[in-house]
Amino acid sequence: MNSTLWNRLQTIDRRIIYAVLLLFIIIPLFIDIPLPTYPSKQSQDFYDTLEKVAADKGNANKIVIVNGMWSPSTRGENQWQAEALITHLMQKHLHFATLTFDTQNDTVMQTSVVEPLAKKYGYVYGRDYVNWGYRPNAVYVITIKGLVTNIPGTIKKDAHGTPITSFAVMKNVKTRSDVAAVVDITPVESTETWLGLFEQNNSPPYLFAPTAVMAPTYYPYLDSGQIQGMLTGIKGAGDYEGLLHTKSFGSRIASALSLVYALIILLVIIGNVGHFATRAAKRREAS
Amino acid sequence: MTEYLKHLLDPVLLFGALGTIAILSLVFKENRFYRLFEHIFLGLALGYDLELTWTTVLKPQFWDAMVHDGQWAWIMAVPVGLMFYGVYTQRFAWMSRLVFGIFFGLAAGTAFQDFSARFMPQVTRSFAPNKSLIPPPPTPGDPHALLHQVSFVLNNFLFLGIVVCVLVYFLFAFEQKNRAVLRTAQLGRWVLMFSFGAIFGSTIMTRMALLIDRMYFIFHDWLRLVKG
Amino acid sequence: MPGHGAAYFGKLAFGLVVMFAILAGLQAAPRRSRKIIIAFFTFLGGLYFALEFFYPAPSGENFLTGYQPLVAGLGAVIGSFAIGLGVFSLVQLHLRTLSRLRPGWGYSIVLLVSFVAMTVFGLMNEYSPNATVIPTVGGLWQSQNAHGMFRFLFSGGLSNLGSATFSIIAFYIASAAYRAFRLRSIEATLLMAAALIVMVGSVSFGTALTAGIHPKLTDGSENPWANLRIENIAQWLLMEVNTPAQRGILFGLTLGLLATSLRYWLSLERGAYFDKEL
Amino acid sequence: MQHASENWWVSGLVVLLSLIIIGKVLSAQRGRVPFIRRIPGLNAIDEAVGRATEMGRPVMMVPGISGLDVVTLQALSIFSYVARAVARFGNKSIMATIDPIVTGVAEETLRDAYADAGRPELFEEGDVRYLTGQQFAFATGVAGILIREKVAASFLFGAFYAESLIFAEVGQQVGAIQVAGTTQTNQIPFLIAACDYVVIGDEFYAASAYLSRDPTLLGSIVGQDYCKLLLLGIILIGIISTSLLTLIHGGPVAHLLHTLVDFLKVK
Repeated sequence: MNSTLWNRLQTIDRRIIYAVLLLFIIIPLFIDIPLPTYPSKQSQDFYDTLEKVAADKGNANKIVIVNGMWSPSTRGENQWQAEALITHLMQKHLHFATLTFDTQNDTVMQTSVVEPLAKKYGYVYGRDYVNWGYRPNAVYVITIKGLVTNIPGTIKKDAHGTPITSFAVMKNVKTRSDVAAVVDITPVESTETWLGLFEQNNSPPYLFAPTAVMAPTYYPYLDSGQIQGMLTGIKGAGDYEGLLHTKSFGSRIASALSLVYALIILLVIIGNVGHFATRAAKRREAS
Repeated sequence: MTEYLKHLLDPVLLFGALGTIAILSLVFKENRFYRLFEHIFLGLALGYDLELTWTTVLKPQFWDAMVHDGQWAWIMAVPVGLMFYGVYTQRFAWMSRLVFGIFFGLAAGTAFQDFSARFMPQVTRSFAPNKSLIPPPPTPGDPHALLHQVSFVLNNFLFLGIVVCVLVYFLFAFEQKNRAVLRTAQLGRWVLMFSFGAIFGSTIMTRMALLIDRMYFIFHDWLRLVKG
Repeated sequence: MPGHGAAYFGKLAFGLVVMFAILAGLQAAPRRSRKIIIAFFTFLGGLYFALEFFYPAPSGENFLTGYQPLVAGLGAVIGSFAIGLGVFSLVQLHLRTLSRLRPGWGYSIVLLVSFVAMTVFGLMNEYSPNATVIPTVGGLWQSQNAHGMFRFLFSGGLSNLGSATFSIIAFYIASAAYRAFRLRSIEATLLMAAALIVMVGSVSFGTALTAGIHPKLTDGSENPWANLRIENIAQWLLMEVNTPAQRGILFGLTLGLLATSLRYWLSLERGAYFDKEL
Repeated sequence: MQHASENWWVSGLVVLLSLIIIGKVLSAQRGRVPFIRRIPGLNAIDEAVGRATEMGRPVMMVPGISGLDVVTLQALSIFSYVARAVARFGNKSIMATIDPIVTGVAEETLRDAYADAGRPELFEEGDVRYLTGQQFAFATGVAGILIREKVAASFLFGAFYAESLIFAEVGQQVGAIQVAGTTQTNQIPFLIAACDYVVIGDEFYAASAYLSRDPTLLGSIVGQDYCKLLLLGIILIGIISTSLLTLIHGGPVAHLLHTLVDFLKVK
């Protein structure tokens, strides 16, 4: 091979890179590429914790709080986490309440995630789950604090303006001790408030589903056991679907991600091969 | 078919889809289609700024307070606000500097609280990065107790070493002549690069997820070619 | 003014007169005292927050704490009057392009039209969302109200265009990695090595590489070799190398912020803007 | 920590650090001009502006995407140096801003810088362009300017977030020499990957001192260095105490160390 060909390897036109990248992202949307999933330890812990919660008979009348801080702008990660989580809750017949502090979350969470799944699993609003609705971010801290001692008094009405005490699912839910778990699906820093104001001796379990970019900041909390499980971005959602054996969109996106990562690594290798070969060729010419 | 066509031509979806394609086309080549949507985007954003300024600040905090709640003194904010526009004249230009100055002051005044609340806990947290410098007593029956202890101590000293190297790199007033200082600073820079690489690697997933979501929007929400 | 009589207008007029009188007084002050006046008001601007922090607050609040919303509100209100500076600057630029028919004037029209449309329908959406803005034309289209127009511009346009721009970064991250991750120098090599380890550790095919190392031994105890699983190496990197490095950077950054704040607050800052004769 | 009275030792320390910095500033103003080390990326400013002038193409500056705060002001003071170089070379510069107040201050800064360099006529209306307050709309606007104006040198200083890579990569593609620095550490890797020179961490705050060689600013940098050493000292004391505590249990020494660590701790 001559040096110009080597040189080409380290100067691939960026448009070629972009076109291949786009293909690698689009193809898995259409075709299910059966890549094996190896759940990370944090995803496994997330799943195991909820399994344990579901196995505990004492939790039958308790509720899981699903806190959503995300909006359509991060739905590429958070929606699939939410979907896998709600699926798990419904499969295990756990009662849950959704709550949000983001103006745009409620619509996307209910219409794209909760309602279609409720239909699929025969979940009835008010009997099996409830939507506490949206609260402004300004009252975030006060609301979380209020939930510790007085849930009906803090939430008062559901998203449609109905007093929450009128729902069967809320009959035995009064204080923190009636909460089976907290799941936080978020692209923003919402953890400290829950850990600081709501949790007591890691009870109820706090599970965390952040965007991938946020995840590294929270390893210390995992280490200390304050966060019992974490779904890292879309990889976490894919892991979770794998654990649930309900491979759906999250897994497909996780495959797309695997392909894209492989592409980038390949590009880096090609670039370096070109770099060294060209340098060697130049040295030969010089001598 | 007409139903599908109607869906494709839904104004909200169509606007979003064309806009998305136009913006993404930038990566291949800047073109008229991109330029068109760039200007639409800038215009919409500017209009939205103006609307937000009114609906989230001026109306509730200024207009309603003054007009409905009888807090007449708010009117005094108007001349102060007008001082900004001194920039446009020679004579009153200094007046704009006066009001900018007040904002410099406001921005600077929060530094003490910020420093104590946000930064000092980080200093004290460094005393014992992993709870303590000396490993906790081994749990009975742990066959790898020695390994745990060794890794514990190593990690702690690594943590300390890195903080010191990075700090030395960021000293400016001392010429890096002393070999020890020079070496430490160099090491600090290398650690920084390693750490930046880790940040780079851990950011990619979120960025890719956004592009995947855009493709999902085009092929699922709009074209309905993907079953999701 | 609803609910207020003529006396209220008097108060408003009084407020305006007082404020303008103060400004006129400042304008009349001798030229050489201007720097001192500015330094004084700058100091005053920062004094509130500084005092509020340092004044003892045994119950978590002191006599200044209660004014925080007022000070923040005042800052926000006065600051938002400046929006005109931005809008004038941009609109003027495009009107000039338009009036001289400079190349690309068509785009200036597009920008100005989008701007006006968003402002008008945005405000109408606040005040009269149900007002019809486009009447029905039989057989062609349905009527459209202000809320519908706003939704078209906001949900259809603004928010999708924002997401699309954000997603461009995915392409750029790929080309930047391809170009920058070369074994050129020690620094570039370190950057690349860390990035690759973290990347491989965060996707399935990467974790598959070391999935053979089981976290538990056959007797149920922890497997020490599990630390060598790629995702654990990546996590170790982020926790044990990245965290202290970040902390080292934070030290300098925070002190820089403190020092710079002090220089602004006490008008010790130097440089073109601050050295000018007024 | 909301108030000083919650922990007097921390707030005392803040005051002490402030006094060290002010003290060094004042002593430098009296003529003890200190030395500071070389900051590599910043020497490239003149080179970049010079090359842009040779090519007959403009220089671009972006002072981050936050409002008028200390970081943005610091970026503007770096840009006042860049603008002076631009004026000296007789070139043209464009600055894009995301905040109306910053726009006002930026116009003043550039006008003064051009006047300082003796070329006030080079400053034109429209050189400082407010684009919009929305992050990504701003990003498309900046990308558009970089491409259409064929910018040959681009300076990114200030608080940047995710959009940093859009600016840097588009700048790279149009072949501009790029010098960057940000206080947002998470963006530094992307700037390193796409720019020619990057200043890291608090080199950003040291930049204006380094460029202007003004005694006040140099003094401040030296003060900051002493503060860093002081904090490093506190950390070492803290670490030694906590480590000793894990070895020594009970007795007056342990009691003393306990008191010390409790004293140093911040809630």
